[in-house]
Amino acid sequence: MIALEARPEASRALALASPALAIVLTLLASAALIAALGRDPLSALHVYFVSPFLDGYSRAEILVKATPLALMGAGLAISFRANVWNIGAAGQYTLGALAAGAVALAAPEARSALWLAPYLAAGVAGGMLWAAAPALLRTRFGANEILVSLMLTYVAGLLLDWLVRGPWRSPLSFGFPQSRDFAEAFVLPVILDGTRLHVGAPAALLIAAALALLMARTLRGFSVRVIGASPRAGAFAGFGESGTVWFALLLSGGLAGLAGAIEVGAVIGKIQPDIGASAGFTAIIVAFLGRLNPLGAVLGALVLAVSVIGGENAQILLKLPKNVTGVFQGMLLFFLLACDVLIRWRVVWRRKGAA
Amino acid sequence: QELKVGFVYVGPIGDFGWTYQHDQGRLAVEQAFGDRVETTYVESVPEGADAERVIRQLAASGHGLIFTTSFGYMDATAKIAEQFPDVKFEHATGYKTAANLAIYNARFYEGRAVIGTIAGRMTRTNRIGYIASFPIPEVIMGVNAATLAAQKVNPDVEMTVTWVNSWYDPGREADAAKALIAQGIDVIMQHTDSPAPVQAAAEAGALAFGQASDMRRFGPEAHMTAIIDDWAPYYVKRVGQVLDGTWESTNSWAGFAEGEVVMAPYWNMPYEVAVEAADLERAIRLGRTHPFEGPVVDRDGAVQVPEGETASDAHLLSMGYFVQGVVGDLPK
Amino acid sequence: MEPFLISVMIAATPFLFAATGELVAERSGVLNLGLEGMMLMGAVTAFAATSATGSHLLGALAGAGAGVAMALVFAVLAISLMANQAATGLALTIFGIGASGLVGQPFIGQPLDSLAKLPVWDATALTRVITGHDPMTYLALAMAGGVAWFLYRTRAGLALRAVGDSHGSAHALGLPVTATRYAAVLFGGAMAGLGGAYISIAYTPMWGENMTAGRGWIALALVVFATWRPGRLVAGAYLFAAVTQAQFYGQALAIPSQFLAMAPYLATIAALVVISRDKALTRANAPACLGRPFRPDR
Amino acid sequence: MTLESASAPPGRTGEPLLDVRGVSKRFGAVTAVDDVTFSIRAGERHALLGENGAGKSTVVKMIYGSLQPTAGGFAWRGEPVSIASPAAARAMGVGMVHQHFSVFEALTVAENVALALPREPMAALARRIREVSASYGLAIDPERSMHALSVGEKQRVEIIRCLLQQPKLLIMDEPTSVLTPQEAEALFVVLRRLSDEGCAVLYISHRLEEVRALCSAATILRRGSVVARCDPREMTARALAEAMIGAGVGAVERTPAPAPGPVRLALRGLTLPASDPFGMALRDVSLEARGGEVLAVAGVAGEGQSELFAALSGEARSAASMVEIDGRPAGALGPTARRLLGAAFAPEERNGHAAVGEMRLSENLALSHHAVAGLARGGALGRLLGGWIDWRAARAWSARVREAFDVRGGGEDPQARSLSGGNLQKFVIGREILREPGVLVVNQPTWGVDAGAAAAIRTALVRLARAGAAVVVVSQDLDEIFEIADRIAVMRRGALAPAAPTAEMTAERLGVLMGGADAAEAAA
Ligand SMILES: Nc1ncnc2c1ncn2[C@@H]1O[C@H](COP(=O)(O)OP(=O)(O)OP(=O)(O)O)[C@@H](O)[C@H]1O
Ligand SMILES: Nc1ncnc2c1ncn2[C@@H]1O[C@H](COP(=O)(O)OP(=O)(O)OP(=O)(O)O)[C@@H](O)[C@H]1O
Ligand SMILES: [Mg+2]
Ligand SMILES: [Mg+2]
Repeated sequence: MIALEARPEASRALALASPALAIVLTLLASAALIAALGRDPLSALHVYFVSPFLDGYSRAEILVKATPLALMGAGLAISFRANVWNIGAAGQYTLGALAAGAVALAAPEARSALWLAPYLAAGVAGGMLWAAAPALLRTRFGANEILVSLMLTYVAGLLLDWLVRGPWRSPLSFGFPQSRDFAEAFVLPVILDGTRLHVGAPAALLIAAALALLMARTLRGFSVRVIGASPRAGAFAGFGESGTVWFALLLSGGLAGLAGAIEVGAVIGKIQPDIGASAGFTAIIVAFLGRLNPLGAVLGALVLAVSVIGGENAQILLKLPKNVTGVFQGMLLFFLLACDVLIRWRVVWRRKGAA
Repeated sequence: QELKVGFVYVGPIGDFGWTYQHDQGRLAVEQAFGDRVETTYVESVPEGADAERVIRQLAASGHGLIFTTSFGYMDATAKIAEQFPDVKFEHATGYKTAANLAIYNARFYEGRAVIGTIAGRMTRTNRIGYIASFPIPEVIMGVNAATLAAQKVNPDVEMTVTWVNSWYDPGREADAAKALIAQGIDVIMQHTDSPAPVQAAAEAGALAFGQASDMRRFGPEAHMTAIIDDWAPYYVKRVGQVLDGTWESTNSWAGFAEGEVVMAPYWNMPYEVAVEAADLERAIRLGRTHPFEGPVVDRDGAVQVPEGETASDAHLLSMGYFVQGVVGDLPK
Repeated sequence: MEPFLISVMIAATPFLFAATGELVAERSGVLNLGLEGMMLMGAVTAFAATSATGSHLLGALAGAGAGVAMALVFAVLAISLMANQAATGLALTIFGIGASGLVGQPFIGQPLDSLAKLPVWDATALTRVITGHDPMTYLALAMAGGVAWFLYRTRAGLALRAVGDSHGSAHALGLPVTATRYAAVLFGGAMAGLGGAYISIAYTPMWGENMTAGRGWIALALVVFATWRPGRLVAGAYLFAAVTQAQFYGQALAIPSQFLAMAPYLATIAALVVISRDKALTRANAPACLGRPFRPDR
Repeated sequence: MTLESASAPPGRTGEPLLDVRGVSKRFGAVTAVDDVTFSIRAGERHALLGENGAGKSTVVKMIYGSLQPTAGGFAWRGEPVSIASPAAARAMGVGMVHQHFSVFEALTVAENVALALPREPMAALARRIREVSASYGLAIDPERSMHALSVGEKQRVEIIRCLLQQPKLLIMDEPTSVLTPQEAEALFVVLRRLSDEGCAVLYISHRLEEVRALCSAATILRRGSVVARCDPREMTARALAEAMIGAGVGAVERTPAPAPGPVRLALRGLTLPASDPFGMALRDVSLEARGGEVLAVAGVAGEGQSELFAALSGEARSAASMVEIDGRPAGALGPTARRLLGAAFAPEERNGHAAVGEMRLSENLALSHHAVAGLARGGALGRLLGGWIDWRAARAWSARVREAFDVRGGGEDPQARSLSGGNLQKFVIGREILREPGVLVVNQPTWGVDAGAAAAIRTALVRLARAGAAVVVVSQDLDEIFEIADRIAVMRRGALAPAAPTAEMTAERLGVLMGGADAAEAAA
């Protein structure tokens, strides 16, 4: 029978290989699913994974789609590393977009690109503010941050809804729920003509790289890793757990807020009821796909972006229902989690009885 | 040469409401044109950043006609229409047009006037309940149309609006219906997608109207009629025009007259009420009357449409007030 | 007041089912964040089975079975393969939303008879509120009571609490840690399935994608709110249902509806804070091994 | 010294009860137990000895059915048996008190006992618990919550749990490491009485004097194999230790205490509420540790030592004046600031407190050295990020610790969890000593560590003190305390009795102070 045997040390090679194995297994399983739905699995996989790369616009779109996911996924990776379960990135994203939006709406005449600084700062601050609530309630009262951050996501959504249907509704929108268009100054510059690829994409990569460096090389990153592995050892080392909780939540919340600000600034250009906040949930997968490493999260975001665009293409080209993509993402995460067992455990074949 | 027709949906085709009805229209296109068309849909497309990519992808993959079926797609549709001048676009419920971008909507308020009339006749408590999704002109216009019509046949009637802040959440819709009924309301109408309010009304012994499709099967003893969104005539017409080269950018706001808004069969009401409803339906269809004939006075007492005039389309499309007799919060 | 209380009883039922199951799983030391996914699969399966067989009983059983199947996936990953429980639960939810939508396609727009109600005992206001509901409403209450009895009055319940308190000790004593956790998680799946089934065959008898609309998350919050005690769980479920229902009775007030709709979430946070402040209460009841994987050496 | 040959076990009485026949156990690549054979007779008190990681716990876990042997097997009263689970072992008549207690903090005493027994009404069980506890002198109230009990009481619960099963063989894995001498004596009375009643006892301990007093036979393991069998009564503790280690055991080098130096660590009326609802509050604790001396804080586990350690290390804060390091108020400072004042700390629990199992030794070095060894440099990022860590320097430091303290195992820079307990302990203590701190506070420096490693650690502690540091050793091990302490203070119920010179202390007096009035009565 198959049994698991502990490795004396976690395998570094498999830590890298396990996501790849998970992707391969997901491919096989989704091919089976697609065959079960009566479609040709090979062409489906082609549509899912190759078609998004076939033209420049689509390639740019992968990066556009991946940008907020990578920003949020990198932040969440660090938060989860610290054993701080921020499930509410969607709410923090929304607040970031709202805070940045407040700046943009307050300056309808803004011309100068300098305006981007307060705009983005407000986004970060908005996300941090929303993440500060679970941080405060956990450090002060021990309230579970999973539930608090999640509940606040609903609250953020309703707040957005109220603003965009009430105080912020544009007088020009015929009563429809959307704010005025942001002034030109708040629209992030496009870096590739003919596409929507904006400066947010390279910025996200830089931020993720900086965060990876932070985790590996700075005392702050080290303290996050220690506290995540053992809060008591962290206390012994002199790293306050509360400080880490605050750091993790403010960092992940701030990045989510930044993602929200960038997204409404770069690709939406106004506040409307749907600003893409659900990416905050997808970013959780992204963080795990990236093995809770900020740079890994960038890769994870790319994989997810490809799967989303591939999923749209599959609807267009193959008429596969959208839910197939959800099933696909769920399976990807299942396989990823299952493969992680290989990092610390070795699969061995044992004869019965000698167990 | 077969024509590829694309549809962009805001919800899942399984919402049994808005998106479901658009998809019924799409199926009608397939039915009508067979091999001459191929239809594609992309469902649950968020109105944020994704819409533009999906619409563009449809345009780039050889679709000659693309219907984008939610207000939030307006800017994206306009932008892609500019980039693909040879592709024809149709945007539902918006207001931006171009040579290759038409807009279309349905005059659901005509149906609301009919059910308002029925509700005014049928209520014994003189209190009607309205389960509303979001405060947008479309919904506000519906509330007002129903209230004005009800008051015409029953001046004492009061309309209570409950917001559920969702187009689709069966549990909340049912809860809202029950709460309304508990407050002494005996006729329920809804501007949300699920049949849950009809079910709830049936269970509580109240009366109700369906939304978007005939929902009689969800509460045969409560369901009086429904305002059916029937996009099929419009879609079939427009696809036909593309096929024979006569398509032009238009602004279509069709109602009873074009068969885009249809009343489901009348049940659970006296014959005279059904006749009155059918008469109103016919009168509206023939243009003999209009649900928003003046005087229309809002809750603050301001005259919004003077005596002897009829509300303009522009007025309707930006309606942001409740008429007198409506109870419930309305964001300013 | 009466109709309000009646609707509270009904609205609390799906929470009761799902949260009671989750309570048992968490008491054994396993945190399953996949309630929403399990509820949706339960809902769609129950709807399909009821409309195929005409029997609500079979439908509810099928819903429970679907919940068990989902929980089994979770258990294999989180218990046998020691995967991170929070992540596995989230994956289960994502998967459940997609899979239920896929499976439910043919059932959209189909009506279903509601689960029949029992007769009302029209003696007092109280009897009118608490009688006259469908059998599942009472089943949910009975399950909560049964779980209380099981946990505190039976040996197996004692063993389950022991496993959640210290899996190492339990293993050393020869208690079957893995089997206990599997059983608890599968029970949690069955209950979540029933909670979903209640929504699709009794509460609003129909199927629509994502129709549980976040109720699984609330159920999770209720377990913490109840500090893992079944009695408090029942109270919490009714309290939460009351806050949710109250917003529909409070709309005559001139408060934006969005703020009314926020109330249940803010109330949940407030309740969590109040509960968490009392460390002794949490510490005495929270399963010490919650979320920690266990693998026995053999 | 007389090591008997394997075939001729000395002086045994009673029927053969359990034969361990060529049992081996592998964990992956590690062979923890290699072809071990020995047998136990009814009524015999049999010791299983060996240094850390020799395989003792692994052997008894296999006898108790919680581990399965890779090869070999057992015979019970001459019949071959396979022991599939602890339940099977219990059914056969084997009871076990674990090295790490197998208790459930959230349950009551009666519930804890019930879980090991066949189904039985709680009321009847509570009655039986009272009977057994009365007849063996193991006072315990079945209704009490486990978390409210002291460590000694928890062990009583484990023993009662075994006794209620009327075992034929009782296994005790390091039972006395947590007991006062009086409690240990009381335990020996129980064990002697049990063996008189015909129950065999398999006894594991690192305290060899204890073994000599109690056991009539011993099996000695080294690296998983049996290396000797003997009658411990006929041997000196030193000879036993040498048999275990296979070489001469260095005694603790102890130079006489110099003239008292300046006060380097002082506690002044330290009062702290319990941070954990189940913890112990500190009440008006005062203490002065001077340069050059080793000051021991004795006490039974759970009397506030962990809280005291936390208050000293800065993991728990108090009013600034309550803790002084080299004359400077430090009560309000965190661990890092206290380290910068020259203090160092080594907690009791190596896994998850003193070290992080998943991290490499160099990273574990940085745990307590990030601020004091020049590992973290300021740089532009400033305080927010705490500076850059110089991992190369950390690896070099860690290599020096490993060399100086003979930390064996693993490769270049292994993960902490791949080290054996004793080796990790040497690393954890060595890490602090090598820094040459002015003040060192260690909690249970040699808990569960074998004689060889313990001697090395104790010697290093004394040496550090003699070099001018104030060394505070929190310990439950009286042998250790008498071996290295210059002065002893006793902790009980969160309060600290004034320190007295070691010369003025006897084990009995210490035991009375540790156990309070009840222990005094028991001893009387
Ligand atoms: N579960 C396990 N996985 C891998 N190795 C193990 C495991 N348990 C024990 N070992 C190894 O087996 C050896 C024997 O361990 P065991 O716990 O039996 O020693 P011991 O003699 O009881 O030591 P101590 O005196 O420290 O209690 C150790 O070297 C240890 O590394
Ligand atoms: N589950 C396990 N997986 C891998 N290695 C293990 C495991 N359990 C024990 N070990 C190894 O066995 C060594 C000793 O195990 P054991 O639990 O007996 O520690 P110990 O020496 O008794 O220390 P402690 O007193 O802290 O328990 C550990 O340091 C570790 O290397
Ligand atoms: Mg041991
Ligand atoms: Mg040990």
